Amino acid sequence: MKLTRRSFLKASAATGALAALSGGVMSFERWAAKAAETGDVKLVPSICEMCGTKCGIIVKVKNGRVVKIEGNKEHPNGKGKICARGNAGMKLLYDPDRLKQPLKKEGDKFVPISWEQAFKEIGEKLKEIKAKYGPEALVWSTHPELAYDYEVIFNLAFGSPNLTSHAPTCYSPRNVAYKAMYGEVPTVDYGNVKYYISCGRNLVEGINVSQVLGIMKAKEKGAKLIALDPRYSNFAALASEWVPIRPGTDLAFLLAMIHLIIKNEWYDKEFVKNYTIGFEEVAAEVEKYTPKWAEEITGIPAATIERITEEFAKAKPAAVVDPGWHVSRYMNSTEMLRAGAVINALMGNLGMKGGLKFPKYKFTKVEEREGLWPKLEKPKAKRFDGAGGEKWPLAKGLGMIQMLPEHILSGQPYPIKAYIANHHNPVRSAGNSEKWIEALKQLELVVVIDVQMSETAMMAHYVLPESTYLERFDPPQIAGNAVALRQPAVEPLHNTMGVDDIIKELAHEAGIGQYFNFTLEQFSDQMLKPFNITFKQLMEKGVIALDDGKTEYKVPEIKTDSGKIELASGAFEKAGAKRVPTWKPPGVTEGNGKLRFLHGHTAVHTHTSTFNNEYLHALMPENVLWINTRTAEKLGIKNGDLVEVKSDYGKVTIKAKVTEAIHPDAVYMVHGFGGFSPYQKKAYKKGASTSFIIPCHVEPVSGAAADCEVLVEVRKVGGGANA
Amino acid sequence: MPKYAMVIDMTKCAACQACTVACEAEWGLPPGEKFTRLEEREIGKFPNVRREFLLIQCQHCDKAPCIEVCPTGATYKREDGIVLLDDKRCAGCKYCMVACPYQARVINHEKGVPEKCRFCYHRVEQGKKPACVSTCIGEARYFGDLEDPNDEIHRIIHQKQAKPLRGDLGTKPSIYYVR
Amino acid sequence: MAWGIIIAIYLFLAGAGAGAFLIAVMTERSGINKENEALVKAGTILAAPLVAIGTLFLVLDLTWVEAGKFEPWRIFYLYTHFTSMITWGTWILTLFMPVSFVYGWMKLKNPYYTNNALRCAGAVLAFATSVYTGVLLGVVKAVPFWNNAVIPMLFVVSALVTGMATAILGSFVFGGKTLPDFFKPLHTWLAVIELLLLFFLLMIAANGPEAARQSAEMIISGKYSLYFWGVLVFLGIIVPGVIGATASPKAGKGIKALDALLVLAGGFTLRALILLAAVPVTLMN
Amino acid sequence: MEHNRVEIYRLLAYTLSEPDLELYRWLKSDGAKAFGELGVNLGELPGLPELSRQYQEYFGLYAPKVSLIESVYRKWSSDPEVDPVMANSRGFLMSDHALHVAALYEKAGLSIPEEFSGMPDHLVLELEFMAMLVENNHPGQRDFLVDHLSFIEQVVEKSREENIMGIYREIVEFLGKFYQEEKNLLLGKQG
Repeated sequence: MKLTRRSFLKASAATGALAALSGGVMSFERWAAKAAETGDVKLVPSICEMCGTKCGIIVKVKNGRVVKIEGNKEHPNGKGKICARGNAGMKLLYDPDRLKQPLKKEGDKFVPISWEQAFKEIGEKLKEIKAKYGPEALVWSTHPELAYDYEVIFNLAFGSPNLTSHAPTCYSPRNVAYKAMYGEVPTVDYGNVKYYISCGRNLVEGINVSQVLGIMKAKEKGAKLIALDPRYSNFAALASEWVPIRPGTDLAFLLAMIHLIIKNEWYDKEFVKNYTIGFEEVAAEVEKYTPKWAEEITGIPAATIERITEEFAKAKPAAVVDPGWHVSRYMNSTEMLRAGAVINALMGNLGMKGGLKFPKYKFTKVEEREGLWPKLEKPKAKRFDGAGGEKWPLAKGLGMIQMLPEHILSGQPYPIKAYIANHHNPVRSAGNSEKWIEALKQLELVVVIDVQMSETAMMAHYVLPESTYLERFDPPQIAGNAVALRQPAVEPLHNTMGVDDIIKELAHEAGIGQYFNFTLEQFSDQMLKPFNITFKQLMEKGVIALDDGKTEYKVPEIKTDSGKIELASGAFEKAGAKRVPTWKPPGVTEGNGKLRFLHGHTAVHTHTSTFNNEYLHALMPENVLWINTRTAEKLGIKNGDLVEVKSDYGKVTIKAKVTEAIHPDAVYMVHGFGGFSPYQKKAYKKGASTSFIIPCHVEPVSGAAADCEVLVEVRKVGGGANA
Repeated sequence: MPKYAMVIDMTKCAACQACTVACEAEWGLPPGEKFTRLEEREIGKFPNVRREFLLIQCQHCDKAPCIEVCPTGATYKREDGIVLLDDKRCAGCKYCMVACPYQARVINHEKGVPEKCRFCYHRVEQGKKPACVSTCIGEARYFGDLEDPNDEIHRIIHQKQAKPLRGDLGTKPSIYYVR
Repeated sequence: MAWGIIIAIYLFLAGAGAGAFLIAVMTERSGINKENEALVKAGTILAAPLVAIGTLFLVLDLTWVEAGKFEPWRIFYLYTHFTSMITWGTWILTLFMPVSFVYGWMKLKNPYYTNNALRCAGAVLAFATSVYTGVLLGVVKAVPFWNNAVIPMLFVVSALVTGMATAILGSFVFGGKTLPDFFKPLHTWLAVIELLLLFFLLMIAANGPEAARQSAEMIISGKYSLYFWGVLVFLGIIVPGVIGATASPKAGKGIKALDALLVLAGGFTLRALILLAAVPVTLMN
Repeated sequence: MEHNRVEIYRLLAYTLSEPDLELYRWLKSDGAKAFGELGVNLGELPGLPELSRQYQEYFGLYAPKVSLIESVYRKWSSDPEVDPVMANSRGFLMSDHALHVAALYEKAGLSIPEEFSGMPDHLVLELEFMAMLVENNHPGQRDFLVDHLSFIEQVVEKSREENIMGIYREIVEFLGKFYQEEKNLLLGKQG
């Protein structure tokens, strides 16, 4: 046989070294025993990225391999504890199906290409699009992580105003409300609250480990926890009281609370006088919002509202309405957040023990840092989605990514030709998957940066594989009273890169290389300079505390124009709302066989990203549709039946969970399931994806996705396992 | 000789399953095999409904039905109160699974024996807490030594009025519940 | 529940084998003759193989067998722990099998052979076997449906009925034609007692704790109701009971075989239902 | 079979690597002939795009029907310091077996090509390495066959389960047969 061919294993040094392989090395068992015994072990302090919370971890590495992940007690996030997802990190790192090298779409399939070729081709294309359509033809979306500053620099340098986060599908209403009224976004002093009201904030299914620890501590000390939720969530099970409110009406409940607090003078007069403006306007507005009025709307008895409000007010200042996280649910969500912000102000809880608090430390904004790159100019064009413009002044910086397909398809206000998604999967997380797919097909350039082949990546021309959080550096993090660093525990397993380097290389090929003539270390040192800490020091320690951790309870500086909490604010008037929070009904009304579609997190999965993780998949392989017993009975649905859930935008099939624990007018499912990327074998088509049901639309004040403003019809399509 | 006991405060349980996972990780259990399980029930009709959770695992009973019914003596109790199974002696008759009121045993299909929670005796011997206790993100679990009068477990049981699960069955469990 | 159909087969075969031996001994005591010698032969010789096959099913159900770990010596540990009913059962079965086999072998060679010691020992062990299959479940506090004295009694009665059916079917092989006179009243009485015991069992369960109520519900009106009312009560007890009470001892083989087969089907259904309807004690109360 | 064992290992390594134009041309002429000499009829060779598609679907880098990476078939680690749930897992990269293979390459002065980074225990590399051992008449052949190449049995089994068709079916079947012959050759003599 004569064979001409390549061979893969190449001699790196002198050949003929096979002789060096003695019996002891050749035998796997003997080698493994020796390696287990003599291997070098190191502990690398780093930061988890199985969700966005960024808890501290300690990664144990042996023989160049991660062998265990544990919590880092020194890190304020998690305080040494990690959740189920954090435990599952190794299964992501060593998953044989994750992205291994840059891919380019040719025809209907992806072929591996080199990084050089990928950068070069993408850079050329970006330059071409910029020359032809202007820099604003590029939209860049992201789930902002530690390297967000790099994305800011890239977009400003390129000249595109269209850097946009996942905010409108998450926290836009909260940020809009609190930034306008308080000057910045506060969080809760969970460990010390005495009376806590959650408007759908589900602390134990959307887990932030430190906050769970905090709320449990508070509960143990006797705090009263109230869960406003149409569904009896796991948090409701933990809470002192579940308020089974009609979906989308939390606003009415809160307005009635304000009415009662002002009427009965239960507010902190001193605080209101010294630290707020607009009290009189609020008082005038809420006069009509009686508990009786709220009862009609919310379905919660007036007496209950009165009792809760009185108990709540008595607990001030350690009485809090949680600003929340995923609040982009209804057309009135921003109003609801504003009402909550008013209540918090009336309790005088800002800066108090068990009240609201502002983050203690912050890095300076990247736009304000100087020296490492040329001055960054504001892009000339307006944003594609109008955020920050006349109609959406308050959505500035948050954007409306869910509307991207609409703008691509309409070509308004200008043509969009290129889209880059980093750590973001809007095809499944921003509603109406079908429309996203249709729109992305129109683009000349779609680039996705991710660790696995997401549904958005499936639509890309180029897929750039990011190293996992266990293989890369990121710029530093501030967590509570400490700074921390994500650093590689091991060398990248495959031909992947950190997102910082990906952006840097892209910039060089896209003709804006002069903005990225720095190393990550230089960049980080500049961020850390105000704290007198260096990147090198941080590498060594992983976490460095900035103070002794003791809290001084006092009202912080309020960074609004007036220097006070603005209970009434002209900013909202400019955005088309009233100066003070006011009643606005939700966007759609249940009835005539149409049910409200709700969705949310589970404690064991993150967004759309963890469903292929063997470990987490085994814990929860699919989702189910919660439907009230009475509703199910009317529809002839039994527990375990297969049902079709259909909205005006699409439909899915899923198993029904018939339960008393949900409002009869609503149905609910955990989001993130129903993946359709064949590259993710375990997750492929398991359960149902909410994204086929939810439309792409906007809440008028904050630009949020209002993703629970959708009605569905449910019908039985098949018998269940136990039928 | 210590006498180990655990308190599970269900009022602080986030139902997040971190304990289930940490336990699986600690013992390297095959997928699907769990030593701690989360039970759930619903009581009442909307809107007067309640959902309750209960974490169940081997209760390390002083009068363990599994030990009584085991025909081979493979299941035994250590002096420190931990109930263990000797894999090599187990004939796999599953009588223990049938007899355990807490349904705490699960079959390991690789080894062919019904396994269960071991109170992480290897960690306990090193002075550490069992994996489920250290991992609990709500700090709902406590572990201690009943023989040691200074152990906080006494205070916790007393203060929280923790009680064994189905004490009426006479099994004298070593896990106390706050519910 | 950890025990299912395989264990039901084990309990059923052990019961039928032991019952067949008891019936054969009773027949022998009533006076052995040309008419009934086939039945005595069949009843004694079938006992050991049936119990052995039943035990084989038990072994098949052992999890380490399922896991493919061939370590047969582990079976010997089964003899060692006397707080367990299984240890007692293992001893009883171990002794019953050779005793009944030897006695059956002798009877096969000469139906008029007799040995008082062997017969008494066999009868005691056969009775112990039938009781054991019930006590095994009866002592389990974790399953309120089982945890009573009715189950052992029910299993003894069922063992006798199925043993009788086994002996009848077996006797046909050895050329038997007629049945002893006492079979007719015994058959009827056993059917009546079995129905009464079933009634007691379900009454106790239906008025017992939550778990027992669920078990009773499953059997009376739930997912097993068709098997209970149709297969066990009607086809397995009432129909053969009526046949047994009305058919002449000299009736044709066909009708007797049908009677016996229905009884066996009922006997197996009884074991299976009791195992499948087991619900462990409620914990969330 | 009195064929050159080294050549067969190389032949298999080559044909189980990702097909490109060079491999395709070779398969069409010399490759088919070489297999023919070994008594294997590869059958109709589809066009290169189709062959690539088949390769990706069967053995590719992402969610293939049959993985050619040894680690995927092995228990991840027996090192007591490894997180037990990971240690006992199967289906992940960089198991103890991969580390061992990587160590062997390193000691032998061989470098792992970029396209195989994160998977030094890919069948293609292991077959090539075995060819070198055989070529040098290295005493470690037996260990390597038993400790590592034994996963070929699972590859063959999985390929049958997944109903792999066309030329790859023929190649895998031959791979399985050849492995058994090698096993007999290297182990049989002792037994």
